Amino acid sequence: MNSNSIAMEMYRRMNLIRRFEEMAEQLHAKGKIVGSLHSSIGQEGEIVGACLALRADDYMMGNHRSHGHPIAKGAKLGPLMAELMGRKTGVCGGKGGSMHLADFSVGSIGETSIVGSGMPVAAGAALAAKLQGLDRVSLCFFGDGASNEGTFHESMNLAAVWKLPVIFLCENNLYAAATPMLAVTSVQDIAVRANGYDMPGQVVDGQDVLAVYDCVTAAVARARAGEGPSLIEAKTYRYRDHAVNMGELGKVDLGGRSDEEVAHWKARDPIKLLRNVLVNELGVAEQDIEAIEQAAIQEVEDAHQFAVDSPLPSTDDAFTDVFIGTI
Amino acid sequence: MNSNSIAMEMYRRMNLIRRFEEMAEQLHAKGKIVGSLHSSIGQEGEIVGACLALRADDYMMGNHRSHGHPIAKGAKLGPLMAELMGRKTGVCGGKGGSMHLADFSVGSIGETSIVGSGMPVAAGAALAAKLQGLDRVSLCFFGDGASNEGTFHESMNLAAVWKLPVIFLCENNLYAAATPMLAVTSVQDIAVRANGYDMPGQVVDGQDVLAVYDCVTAAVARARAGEGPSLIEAKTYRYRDHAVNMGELGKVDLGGRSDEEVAHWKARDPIKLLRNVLVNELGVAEQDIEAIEQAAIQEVEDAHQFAVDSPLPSTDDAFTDVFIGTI
Amino acid sequence: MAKITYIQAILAAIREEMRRDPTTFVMGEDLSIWGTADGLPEEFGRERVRNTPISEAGFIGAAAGAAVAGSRPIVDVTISSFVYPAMDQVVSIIAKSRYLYGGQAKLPLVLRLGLYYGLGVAAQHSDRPYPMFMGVPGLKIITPSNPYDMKGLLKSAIRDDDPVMCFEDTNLWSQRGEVPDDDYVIPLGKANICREGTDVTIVAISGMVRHAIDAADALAKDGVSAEVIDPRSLVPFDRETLLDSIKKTGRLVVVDVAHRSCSVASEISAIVAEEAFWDLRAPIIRVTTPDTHIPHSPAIEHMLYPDKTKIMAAVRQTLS
Amino acid sequence: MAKITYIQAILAAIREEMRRDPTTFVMGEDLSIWGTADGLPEEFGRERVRNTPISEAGFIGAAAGAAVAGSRPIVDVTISSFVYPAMDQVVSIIAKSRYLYGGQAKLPLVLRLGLYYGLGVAAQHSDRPYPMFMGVPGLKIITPSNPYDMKGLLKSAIRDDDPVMCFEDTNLWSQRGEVPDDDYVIPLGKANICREGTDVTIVAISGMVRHAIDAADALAKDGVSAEVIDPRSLVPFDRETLLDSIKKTGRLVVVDVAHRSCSVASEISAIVAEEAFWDLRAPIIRVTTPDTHIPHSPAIEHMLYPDKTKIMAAVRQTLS
Ligand SMILES: Cc1ncc(C[n+]2csc(CCOP(=O)(O)OP(=O)(O)O)c2C)c(N)n1
Ligand SMILES: Cc1ncc(C[n+]2csc(CCOP(=O)(O)OP(=O)(O)O)c2C)c(N)n1
Ligand SMILES: [Mg+2]
Ligand SMILES: [Mg+2]
Repeated sequence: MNSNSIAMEMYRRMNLIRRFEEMAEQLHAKGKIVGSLHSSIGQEGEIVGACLALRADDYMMGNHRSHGHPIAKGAKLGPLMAELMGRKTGVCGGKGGSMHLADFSVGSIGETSIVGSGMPVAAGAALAAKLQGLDRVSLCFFGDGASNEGTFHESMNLAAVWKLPVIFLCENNLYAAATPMLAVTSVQDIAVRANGYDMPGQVVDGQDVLAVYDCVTAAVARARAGEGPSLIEAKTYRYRDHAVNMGELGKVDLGGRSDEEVAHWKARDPIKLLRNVLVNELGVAEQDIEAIEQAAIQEVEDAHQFAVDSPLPSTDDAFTDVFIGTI
Repeated sequence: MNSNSIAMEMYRRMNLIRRFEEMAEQLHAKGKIVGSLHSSIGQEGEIVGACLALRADDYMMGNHRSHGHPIAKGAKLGPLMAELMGRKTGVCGGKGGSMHLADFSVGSIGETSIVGSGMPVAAGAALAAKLQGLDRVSLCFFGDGASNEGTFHESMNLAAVWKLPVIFLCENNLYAAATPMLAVTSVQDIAVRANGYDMPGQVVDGQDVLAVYDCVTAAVARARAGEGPSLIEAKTYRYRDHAVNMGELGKVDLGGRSDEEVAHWKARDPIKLLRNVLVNELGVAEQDIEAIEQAAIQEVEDAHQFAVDSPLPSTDDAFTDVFIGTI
Repeated sequence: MAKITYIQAILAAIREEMRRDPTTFVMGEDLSIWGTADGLPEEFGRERVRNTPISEAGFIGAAAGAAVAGSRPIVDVTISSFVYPAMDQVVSIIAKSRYLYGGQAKLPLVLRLGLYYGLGVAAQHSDRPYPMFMGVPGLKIITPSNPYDMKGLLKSAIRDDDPVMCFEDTNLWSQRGEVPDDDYVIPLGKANICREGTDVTIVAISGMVRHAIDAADALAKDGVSAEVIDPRSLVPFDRETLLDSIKKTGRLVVVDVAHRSCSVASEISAIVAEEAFWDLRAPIIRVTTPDTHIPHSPAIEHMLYPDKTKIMAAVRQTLS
Repeated sequence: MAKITYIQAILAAIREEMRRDPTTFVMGEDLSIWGTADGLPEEFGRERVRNTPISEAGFIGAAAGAAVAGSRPIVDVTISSFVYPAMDQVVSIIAKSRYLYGGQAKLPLVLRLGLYYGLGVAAQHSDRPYPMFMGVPGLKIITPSNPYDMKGLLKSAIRDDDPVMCFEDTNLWSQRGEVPDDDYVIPLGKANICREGTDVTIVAISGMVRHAIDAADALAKDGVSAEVIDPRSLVPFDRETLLDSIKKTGRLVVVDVAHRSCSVASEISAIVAEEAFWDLRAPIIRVTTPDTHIPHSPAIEHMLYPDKTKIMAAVRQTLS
């Protein structure tokens, strides 16, 4: 792909994510999706920039806020939406739901809703690639809040001493649920912590999908060349509450999120920023851009229809997949 | 205390520890002490230097290799030896044994044999001091191996964001059981990791009791003044195997400990180094030094006798202290 | 006396005990979210109401250390599934310290853990892990099943000088009940006979108690007299009330929303099969969640849990 | 066929399976210490025999990730007490991943955990925590009680495509037994009837099996015919062999070195009280470690565990 077509693909995936998330919100409001729902709206830049730096056979781990991530990795939308709606055709058969999407067919090998718990797993997938002599890499998303979990430390150290091909991507959206990052985190930049593992650490503008792409591409190259892991901190923002049903923009524990702060970030919307680049720098025609936008709406609508038309799981399904066979 | 009398007290406690450990080894070899036994011989400098920087009412947490630490904090030897020998008069009634000495009367509030698990506890004791408006500090010993546990990270961050009066003292004896530190640790100096918590981090020569004392004294002053925690890494060495019954000097996994390495460290024995200072720099008379040495031998012998003369716990004792009353 | 919710009962217990004892303090993640800390920062200040990093082992271990050093932490673990990252601090430190140090240490702390099942949040958030802690000596465990018990048991737990785990069934959050405004405590280790009966004993834990009562009410219409017992605390466990009831009824159904294997239901069954065998007139039936994980899909989640119908069927089985 | 020790049986199983399948690899702390990795680095290289940092959550979680990505990790957790810092990775990740992802993930990994009791190492090192894992769906659990079973079960576990926890009783380390040099496997879920009998069934787990056999031998001299069953795997559990035996004997003693509450003994008792009640002719007696911690002092440690004398007394109780 040339850089033009990569940028177009980025734009397409970012739009898909935004529309997918909006649809999910609506369905949750109508009671068609049950359980918690953590929107990634606002974070599409870092999600897509990072995932597009991977090959299809590379691994990717998400967390509780990762609807967008399998989409960025190339997953079909229908089974994802069906999963949110608890259908048998869901990508996880309706068993995982919103916080546990995975589409192994595109290297999306899991999302875990226990904060920080995906980091050792991602390191382990990288270890397997290394042991199997494959040049695959593993990309692990985690939040600013997760950077205070012990698993962060253990995974970083393990990856460093074993030179594992893993990229730890911190989605620093400044808050962990109702808690501002700086109220509970002893450093300004989480990337600084890379020093404690003799690992490269870098801050990147998470709203600039192209910058994220470049930064992750370099880390992936390092990893594939056997030079070991990297820590990348993408500064980003979630537009929505921590999760649905938790009050406007979350009930932030130490004073709320200010209107100025929200406005500041919305002015740097990752989709808008890329659109500007497409139009002004890459000379893409407005109608080509609109075509992508329209197609995204349609694709999400189709995904919704797929989910709606799909059957629910049956009683027996509750008992399979605990083990491989029944025991 | 003037610096002369502090140095004499250091010498006294270091001798007590060395002799106590030697006695414990002998008793274990004779089957009079049962269970594992991790000797702190060689590490007396950092142990005594750190503990003497504390007040009697400050808190101190040790780990599996902490016979010396309560002694350095001022505990009586008899109940410690009785504890190793599983007697009812043991400082923990014979229930804790070698890896879990504690003497609350001198601020020795525990030793835990699960690697890294004492760090949050020490932070919590510091938190209690802060909440109670006391100016006590908390000193936490842990090994180089423990610095790769998640609890290290969580405790460091928690202490930093809450500015807790705690001193984390890493006893870097270059090995964790059979594993050389650098084989499993991604940094040369563990003190570097302090940067990831915006905390002062410092390396000190653990064989130089006076250097350790000065370094910890400064950290204690900081902590008492409400300026928060510190990380201090004392470079030291254990002369013995990781634990008894594990082969000469431990069966080191990646090639053993070289004779040169052992000789290098033994040449810098902390007790010898301080003895030189006492004689050559502080002008202490040889006979005063010998008096301390002789007294230490006697005190340990008395402790042994106390333990031998003590009763074993009774059946009922196995069932108390699970809860405060019986339930 | 007012009708307040289960959540409000939690808050009331904490507030009253924080007023009573200045050594108490609260900590946990995102305390503002759940409604169990409303007004506390304003009344007691941010020092005593502490928002933590997402570091469960760190702050639960810190609670242990603070307790050892004379404070009385009340820790909001929020969802019980989040206790696993701190498991070592709970099992190796909190449960064992007093014993290891021969009684020198006292650990007056409370861990509050929500049972967050039935909400479509899938296997990683829906745990009911209290049985695994019942197998660890040194931990007291309470499982309040209504607002009145919640306030009285939680107040006892906060005053207790031993560590107490309080498992809170979040399905009861909005349940209302009469709760005295003033100070009262319910002692740990005293079961509640929710309903007397003579034909069969139904022991139910936590959120299962209301289903057991519903089942008993329905059975009464068919002429079956069921006694419903809520142990209220699992450790200490009120063996006497249980065995007395079996002596009377000769039949036992145990209702526990935990997974079946090594559940509290299994434990209670084993106690009775050992100590009251000669009183038994029928098999002991456990009504539990089967040994499968909790799926997200609401279409297949709810059927997994014990409910009135399953309890009634179990009772009938003991009578047939 | 040679007489080898329990430890050697572990090493033999690992070596044979590592030769058989190049996707297997071993990791853990200080692998060289215990004798269960002797010669492995030389034969298979340091890539496949990996010494880890002291980061249990890190490397046990990494095992999960490696398994998901097609490798077959064999993890030496060494002493079972060290699993607690990794509890979340075991419960939330290893046990649940396959289910959460609707069967997309396969987690062929083995966790080896030593039961290190009876050695004077006190409460933090002497755990026997298998019951808490039996209550977590998604984990297979084996408890080999002799060298022959160890090799056969561990080989099965390594070949199994589901996660398996292998609890190894370190009190059996130096026990010798006949073990075939060649390849054999013992299927998970098949109990071993160690000794046939007609008067009473004794079910014993892991290191308790030999005490049960000793007790049965002694009882035989008094004319009591005891059947001794070793379940060999707790998950899957061989219910059929158990229930068949109860049908014959009508009496049950369960011997489990875990703490009493919510133990495997409790579970087995509950199964029988539920499914074989009408076959029972006496109370079900559990011989377990009481709900206290394990003290260091050898003077008071050993009396806490089940032994031949206690088992004999329990059997007599069922016969009286
Ligand atoms: C171990 C654990 N503790 C607490 C929670 C509850 N929780 C869910 S998301 C969240 C905040 C996570 O913050 P961050 O890592 O910054 O990710 P973000 O939600 O901001 O994307 C918390 C505390 C959890 N799921 N797991
Ligand atoms: C959680 C845990 N994992 C493993 C062990 C086994 N173990 C005991 S001591 C030790 C090495 C500790 O090394 P270090 O922290 O450097 O302390 P040192 O023994 O060198 O003083 C290990 C691995 C343990 N006790 N706890
Ligand atoms: Mg965040
Ligand atoms: Mg060390």
